[in-house]
Amino acid sequence: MDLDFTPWEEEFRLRARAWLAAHVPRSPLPSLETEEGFAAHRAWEGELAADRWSVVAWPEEYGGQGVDLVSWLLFEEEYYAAGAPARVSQNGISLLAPTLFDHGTAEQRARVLPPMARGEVVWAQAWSEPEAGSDLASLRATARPVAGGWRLSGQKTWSSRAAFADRAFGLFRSGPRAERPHQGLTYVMFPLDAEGVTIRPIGRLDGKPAFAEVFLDDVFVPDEDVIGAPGDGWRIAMSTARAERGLTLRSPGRFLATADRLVRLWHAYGDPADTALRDRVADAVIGARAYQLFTWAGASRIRAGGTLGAESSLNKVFWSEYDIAVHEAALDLLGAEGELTGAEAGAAAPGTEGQGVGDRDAKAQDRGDRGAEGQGAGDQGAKGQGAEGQGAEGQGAEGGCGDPSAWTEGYVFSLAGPIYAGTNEIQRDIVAERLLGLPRGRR
Amino acid sequence: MDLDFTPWEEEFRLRARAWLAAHVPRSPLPSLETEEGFAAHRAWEGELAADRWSVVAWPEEYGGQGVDLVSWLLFEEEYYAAGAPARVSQNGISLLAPTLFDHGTAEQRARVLPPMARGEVVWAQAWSEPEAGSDLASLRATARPVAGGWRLSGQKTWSSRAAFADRAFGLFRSGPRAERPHQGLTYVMFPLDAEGVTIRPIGRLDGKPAFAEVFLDDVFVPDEDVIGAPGDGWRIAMSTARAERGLTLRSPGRFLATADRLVRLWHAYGDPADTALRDRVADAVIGARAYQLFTWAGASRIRAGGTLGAESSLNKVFWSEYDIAVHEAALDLLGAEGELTGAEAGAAAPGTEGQGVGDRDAKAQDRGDRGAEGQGAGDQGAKGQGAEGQGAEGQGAEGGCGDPSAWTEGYVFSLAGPIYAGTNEIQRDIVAERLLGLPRGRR
Amino acid sequence: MRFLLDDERRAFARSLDGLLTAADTPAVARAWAAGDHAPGAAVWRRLADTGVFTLVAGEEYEGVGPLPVDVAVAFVELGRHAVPGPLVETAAAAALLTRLAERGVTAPAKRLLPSLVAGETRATLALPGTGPYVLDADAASLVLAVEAGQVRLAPGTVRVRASRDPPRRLAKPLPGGEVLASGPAVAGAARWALRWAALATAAQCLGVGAALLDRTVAYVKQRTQFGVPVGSFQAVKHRLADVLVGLEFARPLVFGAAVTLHEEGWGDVAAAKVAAAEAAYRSARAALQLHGAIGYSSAYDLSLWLLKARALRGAWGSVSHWRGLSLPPAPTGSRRPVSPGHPG
Amino acid sequence: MRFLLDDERRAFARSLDGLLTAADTPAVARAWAAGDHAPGAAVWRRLADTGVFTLVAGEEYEGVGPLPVDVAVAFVELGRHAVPGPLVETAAAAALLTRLAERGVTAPAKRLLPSLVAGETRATLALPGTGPYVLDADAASLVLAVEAGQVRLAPGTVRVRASRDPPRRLAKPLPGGEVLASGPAVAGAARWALRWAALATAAQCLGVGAALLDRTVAYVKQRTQFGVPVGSFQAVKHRLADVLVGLEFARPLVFGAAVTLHEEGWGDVAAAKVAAAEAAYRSARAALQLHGAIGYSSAYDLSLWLLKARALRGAWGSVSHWRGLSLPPAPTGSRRPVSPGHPG
Repeated sequence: MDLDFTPWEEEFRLRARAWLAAHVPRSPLPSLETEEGFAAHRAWEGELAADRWSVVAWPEEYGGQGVDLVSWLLFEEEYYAAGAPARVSQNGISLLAPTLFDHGTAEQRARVLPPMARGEVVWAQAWSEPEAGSDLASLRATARPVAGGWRLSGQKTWSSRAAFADRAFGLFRSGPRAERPHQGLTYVMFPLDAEGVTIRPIGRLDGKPAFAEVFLDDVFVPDEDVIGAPGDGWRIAMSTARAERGLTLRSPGRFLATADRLVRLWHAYGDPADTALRDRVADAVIGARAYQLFTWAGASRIRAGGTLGAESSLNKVFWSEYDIAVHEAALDLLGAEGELTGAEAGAAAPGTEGQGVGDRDAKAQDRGDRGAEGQGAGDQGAKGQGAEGQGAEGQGAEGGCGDPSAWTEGYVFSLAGPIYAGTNEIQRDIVAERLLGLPRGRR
Repeated sequence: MDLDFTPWEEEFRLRARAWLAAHVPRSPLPSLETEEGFAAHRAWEGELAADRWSVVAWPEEYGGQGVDLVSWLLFEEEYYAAGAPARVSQNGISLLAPTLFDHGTAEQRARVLPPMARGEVVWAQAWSEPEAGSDLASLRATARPVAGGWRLSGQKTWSSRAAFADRAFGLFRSGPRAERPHQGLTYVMFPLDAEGVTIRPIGRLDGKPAFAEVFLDDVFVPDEDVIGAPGDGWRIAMSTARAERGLTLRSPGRFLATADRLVRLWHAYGDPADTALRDRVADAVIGARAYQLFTWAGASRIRAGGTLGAESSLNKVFWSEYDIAVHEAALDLLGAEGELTGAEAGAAAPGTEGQGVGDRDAKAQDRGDRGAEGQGAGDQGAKGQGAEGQGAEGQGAEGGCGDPSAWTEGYVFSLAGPIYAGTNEIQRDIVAERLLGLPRGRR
Repeated sequence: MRFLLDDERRAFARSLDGLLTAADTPAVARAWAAGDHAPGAAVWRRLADTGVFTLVAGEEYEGVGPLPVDVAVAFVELGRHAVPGPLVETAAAAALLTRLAERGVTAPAKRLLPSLVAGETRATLALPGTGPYVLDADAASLVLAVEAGQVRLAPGTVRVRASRDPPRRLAKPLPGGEVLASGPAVAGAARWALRWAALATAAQCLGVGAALLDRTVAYVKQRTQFGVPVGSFQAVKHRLADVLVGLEFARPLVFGAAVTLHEEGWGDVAAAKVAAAEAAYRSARAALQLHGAIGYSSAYDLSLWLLKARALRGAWGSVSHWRGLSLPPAPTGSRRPVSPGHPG
Repeated sequence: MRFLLDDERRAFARSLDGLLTAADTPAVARAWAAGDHAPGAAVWRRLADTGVFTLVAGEEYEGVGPLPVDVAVAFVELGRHAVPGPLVETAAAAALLTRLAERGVTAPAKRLLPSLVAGETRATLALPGTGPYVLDADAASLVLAVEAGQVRLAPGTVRVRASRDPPRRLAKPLPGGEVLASGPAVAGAARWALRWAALATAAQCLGVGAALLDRTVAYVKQRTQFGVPVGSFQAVKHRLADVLVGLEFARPLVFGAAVTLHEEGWGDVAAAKVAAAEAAYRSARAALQLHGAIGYSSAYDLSLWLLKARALRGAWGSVSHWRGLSLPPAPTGSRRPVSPGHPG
């Protein structure tokens, strides 16, 4: 039992670190949830891809470096530690690509993966429907067989990235509801700019259009964009990469970086005597380390030929609650500043002077306002974090740990954690039934 | 809306305070869970009764002062503030007596209540059976009709006080299980010294025999000891004094006194800079005040002719979790001392000198050991608290807030709170279904 | 002892509830967030008609106060309807001016209180020790800053900044401006204003928490998953039961603090602030989780209460700050140097 | 990187599990609590045969150590079976003597270590900063007290006192006695001993928590109420799921701390201590609640683990103390005078 990495792995880590140090933008990119920001993040994917850093764990033929899970985790630690931008291609890379590796054809992989790796085609996920959140068996949108392909109709919702993405993937009902209600679903990739597709953005809690509703009215999709056998979509979606999904949905690098920022915030602004807050900062450090080591243990098991299965539900419950607790601690540490978005309020206020003029407390102002001032007025300070994105907080050397807007945005984002990718209620049911062997009950 | 008491109420409070100041034993009584301690607590009931303080809210004819709920609550505040002994008659006074007032005959009241008020007859409750904890519908012990009365057979368990009490009350199946499974139960009072009764004490978590198993083998009970109509026992048990039960099962005086002791402990030993603990002490103070005011609101509603109903489930969840949290805070505040029972270990230790000799740290010793030393060796320092008792912690002027044994015993006792008198799981179901109107489901 | 709202106060609450329901306060809050204060001003006028702004000041200044219980009743409803604007601040400003007058500094009260009481003026203020920002200065005609033993009429604020709760805007008062009061009366008046601010905020939290619970209960009753109402799952039921426990035990603290507001000591008002803030926040967390994705959408009105619960939790000082105030002070000489559990 | 127990360690765990199951450790713990140490001594001898006591000291003293991962493996099993006695203390004493020897003070190690390593001597000890008591002095032939730069062989203890966890007995070492070591090596050796004590206690907590969970899962599967297994209620399932989350994320911290025990800094061992202690205690609270009254009975073996989880939570320093140690130290000059949220 050890935590030692091979010389090659150590060298890989240092190569990643060096590349990131040279390439990560010095100022945060504009928000991923704006057209401009989406384009900037897409360009960043291209920059990553140019040196084969966008999908390091993929085979070289698709643009990767062919490294294994352990090296990917090391890359992720470096990526977040460097404060690099959010990954606009996350949906495609972490959800669609593993499915193609397991169930796609060679033709599909060759056609879909390279442009995904370069950020040329950005993918949205389209799992949910208005009446089907946790309960995928009640999906209603349909795929109707026609000559040479399928016609899609119905409504998807909470489709992350769909406001600006190129294509999407999801499940469609292609047959009657069978005895087992998950049967009769087909896994389809479809264009978001085709005739019959209407996109209506949905603002998340802070108003940013991180999701969209997608209306499909007889949208044609050729047979080549169906993954696996028609009617087999649910099994394909569920089985894909289960072995690694629990370890890769949220990499520990993200939380290690967040905990590190919190520790710096604590050391910079915390009252050393305030043990109530200190204990929460400590829990952030402890939790990030636990998550890292839990992941190393899982990766070791996979390396040794094992699988994870229902343990990814433990993982989901842990990181989603952890993420909220860390951000709550940061907001409490920031005090009154922990309410700010970093933006100016929209309307000019009567009796209000211009920026910074006459500020009686320049020092406090400097601390509190750094984020907003560094990023200009308006909404630009927002770091892109789609509800299923894995983006870093854009907290490089200049962002600093004390920028309240990054913490308040991270807080809003963290609140989605226990809801998506299977609510924590469902995850706890799974833990109890599959790991503890408790009887199913009717819940 | 006010919190002002009438001159009569204020005077009543002062009378109670004066009487208690003059009568509360200066040293804690021996543990209620020993024969000697049981006798001492019984004598204390007699002392209370002699001046009509044992059951102030009962009519004068049964030994009370005929005061209303508000005055009773004032009495309770004074009782706990004075650090008076646990009430060995609690089961009778708070569970059986209200039933007799609502459903008993005049003859039963006249026969049963006065000796209960004087502590001459001490009652145990006998609700639970091995297979029937929360689920009273599955009770199995039977009452078989015979000439002039009934024959009881079966087993009761978790019968608090039964190790030393005189009589007990409970529900017995007197008819077949009807469509509604709670039907066919009869409410019976029975002797614990009769032929066919076997008592087997059960040690609670700390080993004290606070409960017993009661085995009944064809025990005769005359008709006069059945309360209400045969077969109607469940309704009687459930309906009794529901209006007040939520307010009287645990009086706020108990928690106000505990919070006050914790504050004194904090002021005496806490590190003012330790905000983590300070916040928990504050929550103890806030919670006790909340419970007090919640109770005053309930009492006001009852005075105005209202009822409480399912709100007593809110109450149960609140005080039982509060009680544990307060004791956990105290144990954490006490540090290493928070593990001690106050007793010497049973066996003499090789290489161990006698009491206090050569103690290099007399000051710390004095603080930590005060409880044990003040109370002599052995188990005597234990304050009697049956699992359903409402006893004060015996923390009068001398007990002091810093006696670890009282806190560790209180902690053990508090752990039973979320379990008995309807588990908190059941209570939350009730809150959700009856107060929030959520659908029943299968749980 | 009658620790129950009387019929008159219940009727007052009902009338506010009716008025605010009719006013479509979610739309008002969204307009306010977008910088359009006109609908909010209209609500403000209707509130003035009910006498909400008369409850703090006494008769000398056209008020009917001090009536802290009525203030608590009103702010529960204002929270329940997510009404935007410097409502707490206007009440606290009235308390500040009133107490200054009671301590002999009458000029500011004479000049400013009547229009506050009439609902014609919106005020905002910053008090010592509870953070540098004033709320909604862009919608207030009176910006009071209390510091260094002075009450100032601030000449404006440093730029106005957005809160995560969109209808709230925060700004630091500019230095300078007219000194309205100074001297020994100021500190006591500031404390008196803070008591009212904390009480009103606690009541507002209670209303926010109750609205979140009500909406969530309604939602989980009608939303089905796996063929049954979400509200029939025991985990959902228990979480909402715990929310109700929190709110129902915060409620008596809020009204208890109102009853004892005039007494010495911070205990009751601090307890109310802590318990109501925590209960509302717990309600918000449960509401979001049990709504699922729809609750996370800014277009859905739930978001108005969700974000407000977080913002109010820290308004007028953190919960930890108020926990500290909730403790009775140490008797002198009682403290020993170390905990008994640590090596002495 | 292979952060998995290898087959040999798994076999070691299994053999300990088998040995301790056969030894009927609940009965052993009850006897120990009653002052009868004979059955415990027998278990101790069998443990010695498996090499448990050889894992800390190195070959110079008949040991095979330092093998912190193996110690963690062993103490998980010792906790799982609620084995009584100064096991952690004996391991920590071995670490203390070993490190003294490594720093040049070899006499105490030469004299005392071989019999510790052979399992012939039970030791107990008190270290600076973690409370005044030693565990089970009445069952130990070696009472070490480390304080004021000295390691003393205490001549005994002040009277032995009962813990709420009945097999544990606490006593303060008497002053005086032979000074085994003094000088600069002592402080470092005490820190080294404390690392091992914390690691072993964390592992023990993990075992205690796992045993509580296992027993509770088994109980709620067979216990029925309202006609169904208690374990089919969603509230029960979710509570136990949360217990499992706690334990499964504490586990890698415990083994991670073992892997890095020799490195600088307290972070990993502190994280392990905090997480394992909290997870075990949460497991205990759930176990008691879900067993109901039967769990509250001292005759039922569950009580042995329940009370131990609480006692171990505070052993060798409070969780708050260890939380403080888990934080990386502040870089010099990084601290600003006030929080950004407070008026500067």
